[in-house]
Amino acid sequence: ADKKLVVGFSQIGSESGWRAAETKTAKAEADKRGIDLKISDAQQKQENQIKAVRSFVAQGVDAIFIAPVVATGWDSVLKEAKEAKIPVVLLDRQIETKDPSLYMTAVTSDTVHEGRVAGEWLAKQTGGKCAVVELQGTVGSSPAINRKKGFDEIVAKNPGMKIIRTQSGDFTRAKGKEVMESFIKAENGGKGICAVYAHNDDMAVGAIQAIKEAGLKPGKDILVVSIDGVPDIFKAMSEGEANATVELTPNMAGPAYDALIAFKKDGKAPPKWIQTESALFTPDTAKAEYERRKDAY
Amino acid sequence: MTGALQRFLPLIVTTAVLVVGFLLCAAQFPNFASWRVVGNLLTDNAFLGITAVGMTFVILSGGIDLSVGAVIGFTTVLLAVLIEQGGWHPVPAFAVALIAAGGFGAAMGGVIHVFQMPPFIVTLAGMFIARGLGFVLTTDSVPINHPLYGELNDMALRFDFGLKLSLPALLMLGVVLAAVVLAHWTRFGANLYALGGNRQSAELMGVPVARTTVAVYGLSGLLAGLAGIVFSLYTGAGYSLAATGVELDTITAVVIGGTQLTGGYGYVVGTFVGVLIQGLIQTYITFDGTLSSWWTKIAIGVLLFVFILLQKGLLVVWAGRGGEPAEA
Amino acid sequence: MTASTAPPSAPLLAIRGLSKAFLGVQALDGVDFTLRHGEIHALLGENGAGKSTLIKTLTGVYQRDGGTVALEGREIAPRGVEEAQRLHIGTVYQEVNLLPNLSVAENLFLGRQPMRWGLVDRGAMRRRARAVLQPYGLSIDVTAPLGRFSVATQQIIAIARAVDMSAKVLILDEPTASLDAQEVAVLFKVMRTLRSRGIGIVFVTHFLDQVYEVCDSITVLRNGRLVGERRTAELPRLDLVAMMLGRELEAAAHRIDLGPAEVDSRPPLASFKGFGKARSVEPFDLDIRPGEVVALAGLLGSGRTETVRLVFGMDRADRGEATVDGRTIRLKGPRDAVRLGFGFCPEDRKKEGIVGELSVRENIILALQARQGWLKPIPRRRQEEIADRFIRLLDIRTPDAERPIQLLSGGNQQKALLARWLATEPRLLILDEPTRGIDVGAHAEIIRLIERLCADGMALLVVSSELEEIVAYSRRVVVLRDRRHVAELRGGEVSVERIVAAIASETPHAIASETPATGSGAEVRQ
Amino acid sequence: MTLSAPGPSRNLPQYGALIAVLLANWLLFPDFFAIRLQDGRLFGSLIDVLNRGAPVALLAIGMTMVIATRGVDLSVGAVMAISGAIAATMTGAGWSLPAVLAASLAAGLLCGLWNGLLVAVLRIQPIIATLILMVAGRGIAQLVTEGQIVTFTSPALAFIGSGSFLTVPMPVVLTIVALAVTALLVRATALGLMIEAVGVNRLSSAGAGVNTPVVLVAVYVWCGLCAAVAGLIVTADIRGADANNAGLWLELDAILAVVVGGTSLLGGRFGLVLSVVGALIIQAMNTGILLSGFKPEFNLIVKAGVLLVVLLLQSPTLTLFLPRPKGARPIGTVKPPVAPTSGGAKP
Ligand SMILES: Nc1ncnc2c1ncn2[C@@H]1O[C@H](COP(=O)(O)OP(=O)(O)OP(=O)(O)O)[C@@H](O)[C@H]1O
Ligand SMILES: Nc1ncnc2c1ncn2[C@@H]1O[C@H](COP(=O)(O)OP(=O)(O)OP(=O)(O)O)[C@@H](O)[C@H]1O
Ligand SMILES: [Mg+2]
Ligand SMILES: [Mg+2]
Repeated sequence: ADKKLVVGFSQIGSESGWRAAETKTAKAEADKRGIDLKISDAQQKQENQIKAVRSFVAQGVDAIFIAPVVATGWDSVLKEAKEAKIPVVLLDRQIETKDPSLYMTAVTSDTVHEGRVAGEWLAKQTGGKCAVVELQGTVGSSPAINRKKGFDEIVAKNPGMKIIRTQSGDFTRAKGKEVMESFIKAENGGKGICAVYAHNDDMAVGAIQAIKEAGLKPGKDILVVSIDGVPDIFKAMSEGEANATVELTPNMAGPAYDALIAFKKDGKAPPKWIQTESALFTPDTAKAEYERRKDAY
Repeated sequence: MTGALQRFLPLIVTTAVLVVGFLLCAAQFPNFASWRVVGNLLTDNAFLGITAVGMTFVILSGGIDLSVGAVIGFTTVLLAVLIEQGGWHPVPAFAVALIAAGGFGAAMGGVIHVFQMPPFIVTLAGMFIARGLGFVLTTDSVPINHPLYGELNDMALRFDFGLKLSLPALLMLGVVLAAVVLAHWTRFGANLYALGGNRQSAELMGVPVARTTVAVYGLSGLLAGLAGIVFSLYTGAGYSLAATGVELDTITAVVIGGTQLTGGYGYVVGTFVGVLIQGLIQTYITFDGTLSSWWTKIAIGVLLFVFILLQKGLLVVWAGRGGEPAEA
Repeated sequence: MTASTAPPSAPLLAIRGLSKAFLGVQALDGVDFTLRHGEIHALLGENGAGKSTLIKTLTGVYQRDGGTVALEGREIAPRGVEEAQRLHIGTVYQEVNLLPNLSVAENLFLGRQPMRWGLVDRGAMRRRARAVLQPYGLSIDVTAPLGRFSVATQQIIAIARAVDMSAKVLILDEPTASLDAQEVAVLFKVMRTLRSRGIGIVFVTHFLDQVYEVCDSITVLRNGRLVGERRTAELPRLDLVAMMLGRELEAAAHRIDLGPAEVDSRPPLASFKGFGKARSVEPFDLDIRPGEVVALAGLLGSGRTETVRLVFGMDRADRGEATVDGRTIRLKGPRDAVRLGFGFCPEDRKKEGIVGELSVRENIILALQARQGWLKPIPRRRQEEIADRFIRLLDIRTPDAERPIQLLSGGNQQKALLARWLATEPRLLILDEPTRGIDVGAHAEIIRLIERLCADGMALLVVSSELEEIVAYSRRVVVLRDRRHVAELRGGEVSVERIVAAIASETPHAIASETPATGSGAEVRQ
Repeated sequence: MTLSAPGPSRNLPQYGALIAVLLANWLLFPDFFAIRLQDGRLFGSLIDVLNRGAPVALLAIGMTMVIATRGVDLSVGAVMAISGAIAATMTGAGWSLPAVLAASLAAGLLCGLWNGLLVAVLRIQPIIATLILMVAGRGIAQLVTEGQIVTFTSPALAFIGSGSFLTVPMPVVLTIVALAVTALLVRATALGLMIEAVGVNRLSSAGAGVNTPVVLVAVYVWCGLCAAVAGLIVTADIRGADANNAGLWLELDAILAVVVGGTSLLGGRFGLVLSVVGALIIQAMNTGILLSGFKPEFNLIVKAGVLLVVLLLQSPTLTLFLPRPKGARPIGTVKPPVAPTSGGAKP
């Protein structure tokens, strides 16, 4: 009989609902396949992730999954894993390295692309004319940088589109709401704002509340577009308060397990990048999507 | 020498706690008691240890330095920008980073002394500034690809019995040794303890308060800069959000190591042991591998509490009622 | 008494027109002071007269507002203690200002450690520390933290440090406040030796006997102003007191009428049986009756302080029992004692007595308020009344009751502490060295106050190193030696000679040779 | 004893700084002082400052007294998360508002009790004692919410966050009430005096008969309660408990507010109103940064710069001409020796 596969998963933390869902799914998918999953929570710190990978190597696991908190800084620890012949899979974020052989594959979406999808939807919706306020993620974090980059590409293509204000909402509801409140005041009671683009759904939910409290109608007076696809944004969409979200699936581990099992079985190396879909959702399907998701989270 | 025994008691107790903790872990996990784990413990906590040495000096002098984590982050970014975007050789970049970090610390010390502002606040502002400067340089994480980095990373002292001491680990051990000498065999060290014992008395005894204050924050900044270099070696990158929250980790290590936050009492070696205890807690949790994010946090808190209780308990048992250090 | 070296032309230290003001207080107002080579010069004045301020301004702790200071004819203006030390001025400031966390040797050589190969030579430092302490008969473990030793030992160490540093001028601000007679004698011997080497010594004290014993000249300050300078030999005691107070002092404290003997037959207010604590004080019996003063006499470290701390519950007794009003009580802490109507002025007022940043008013009402509990605040008006009453009664020198107590001079802080307990109208007041650092005028007042309180039925338990003082007011003296109560003198038996005899019986007294006790914060005497 | 530090001149730097920051905001954004009524609720940037400043102001009220005893409470952010998590989860499970509020406040109280016992009885240094709950507390909050943002729809609970009373937003009302109750509690009783006495010199206070352990525990309990209220507000405001982020790093803001308000970290004299002013200065600064349209990369530097200026204004060195005892070097900066010296082994 086969020995149970042991996988060490260095998770970033649980800084958002999406992240917690990713962990939860990873566990569920491991159970389905009879894999023994060891999760180490890095509390948002890269140094903790590196420590975790080192200690996975010391423990002699069969594979290591990393959801890297930053793109850089993995070379030396991954080298150790490679020397110990332990395959590494990256989940939901890519890393920057000169030596791609350091990891087996990466299961991620393209965060720049997500920004593009959101931007394209907005451009289409408004005929390329829109004064956008942007709620950025945590300054310096890679999704914030990339989602801004992708969106900016579309803005650059549409002369009628303009980002009139941009500030960091730290990926949280509370900050999203606070920042949106000031945006509304700064832009003539919100009259100058055509849409809000939030780097994640949580900030969008906060922004929706701020818009309502200012006496405006979210989804109508000010369009709301965001990224992630957590249940709450589908709920808001079904109530007509949000307009679009780009999904980032929390099931990153599933494809990774499959690739790993295949690799262990007949040594078939998976493609270097297993890209997950960045699907756009709009209010028409919101209700059903909400029902489908609310338990996965 | 019962007097000496009593003086070093907190240190002995802390070390005993570390050893007991390690043995317990080893009993639970078969792979734990290996040289690899020991080596990892030293390497992974090198930057923390180096920073904590500086923090020990600051706390001994009766102050506190909240800026260290941010200075580490800033240093990594500065190095990355100089080396990758400026095309510098790493060695002059290291020098510049050390000077910048040390100067930054000294400036905070100057503000603290001249304006008689609480160190907590001045260094908190310093933390904002250092992080902010990092953001201004670049918000991206920048990989450092200079070949020297690879060479430095491969450098290690290997022992026949299996222990491997990486460059960061060696650096930390060196810093700890130098710090012990500085604390106990120089006038500067004596002045630090004096300042922390009682600032007014120290002044009345002729301790150069201004110079010492500036120097100790300068030193803390310098060591944070060195830790930044180590961190950039460790990750091979510069990132403005690197090492967030490290200030609290270092303060915890210093205090677990038996140094009084009110200043004047404590040992550098104790801090070193404190860092290892924290590293041990981390390693234990990773080895366990079943803890969710929240249980991890709870476990860290509980273990911290247990270590502190153990320490207090051992002190009381071994020293009787008089051994408990005063606390304010 | 004349100096043995010929006085050079310029005086050693010439201070002219020195002024220093603090907010609301002109602490020094154009003071002149001259110190000659090979002279011991007393600097005298009431509490708050400005003595300590003069010293601190002279040595650069405070920056002067005006005036000049010349050392051997050359103008100096040190900007800090470090600089003063470099000019060979060694100072012991009022209250011990050493560092409890450093070892004795480190305290002695802080800033001037012997170096070898660029590093501190700890061995040499230890050896030299022992040598420096040797003239004082102090053979202690110089590597032990200073905080382990008693206030007295710390004081001697501070003196030794200053003496070792002062090649020209030695300044001592109330160095004898916590020393006993033998230690004072040793100190004086050292001072005379230094004088014979041409060193000038400034000596601040409230003990007039000591002034007449060692000093060549006297400078008197009052309210920050110079009253005058005299040769000791030419100034009779009464004139000196008049110079200090600005008025005649009523006849010095006399032996008071001890009242009717029936006091002894009254039931005791508090009684302790076999009371004691391991590694602290041997079990003792002690009865205290209303209206009587019980004094505890003994050498430094004989266990007096520890006895009264047990009685007040500051330390917890681990054996014996205590009864108050015939009922057995358990003293779990000072709060219990306060509720029973006890009060306690501790020996170390800076650390255990005053609450430095709070005002004089708040310090005075603190114990009363604590006894009433936090739910029943004393109205502000009433607080002010109480504070003002005691400020007048005890003549506490402060511009107003709202001044933070830490800004008062040492003696006035002591009076405010006394006021704190008097305000609670205690039934038993415990005073540990109550007259330490208090000037002659206040000294007499405090003794009179003690008499009056007893007449009103208050019981007092007093620790004092001044035997004359004890004899003056107490009718029962418990003598301690080596942490044991060895004798009790009553009524007619109470006299300085008898006390000394009781202290000295059996083991001959050896001057301070302390070693830190193992395993306890206290210390044993050998 | 004092609600604010005595003497108007001492408070000048704080009020001056607040006005200066508000004026700077007005220069950046001319409509800053414009206020109108929106759905029966005051609406405007100035109201935002008050409203958004409320949680930190609440924390600062509790923190002030902890700091006055020479302590510090790093766990307030975590306590906020716990109280919010409990409120949202219980509301979601259908409990009534009074039960929810009682449970949340009780959680805050328990947290405070735990901190207080560690500090007063086990004598662990406050920064470390409360660090334990800072780390573990957030874990407990996440345990309650299982790492998710637990949302609720109950308008009753939401009212605490975004409702209004006589047009004044509820968070502001709650802060004013908390301030008034706290001020009453310390000023109309002798608690304030005892807190200050314990903070300045614990040994002396104990010797004078002050029940120091009870004072210490009380102060941490009150701080826990204030944090629980703050947690309720932020949870009610976003109609969801974000255990991961609620109150994150707010302990630093609260400490900052207290210090900006002029209370010394070395304990002793404290000013409650001034701490609230400190919180408002910080929030006015944050709001100003949001309104200004600076790039977010500059937020921290701007914040640090303004802070340093505000604190410099209070520096004893620069305010020597103002009658404040701190000015008298070096006595004012003394801390009593804490050595295990003679008599020091016992409290
Ligand atoms: N740092 C200070 N700030 C404000 N006032 C001070 C300060 N130091 C001393 N004073 C005041 O200056 C005056 C002189 O005090 P000083 O300590 O010189 O008296 P002293 O003669 O040494 O008295 P004592 O015999 O009690 O020690 C007192 O009124 C005191 O309150
Ligand atoms: N509980 C205690 N813990 C630590 N040190 C103590 C304690 N009680 C007293 N001491 C210190 O130990 C020294 C010796 O105390 P003891 O009571 O034996 O002396 P004493 O007779 O009162 O003489 P002194 O004049 O030095 O106070 C004192 O100076 C005191 O400061
Ligand atoms: Mg004096
Ligand atoms: Mg005594």
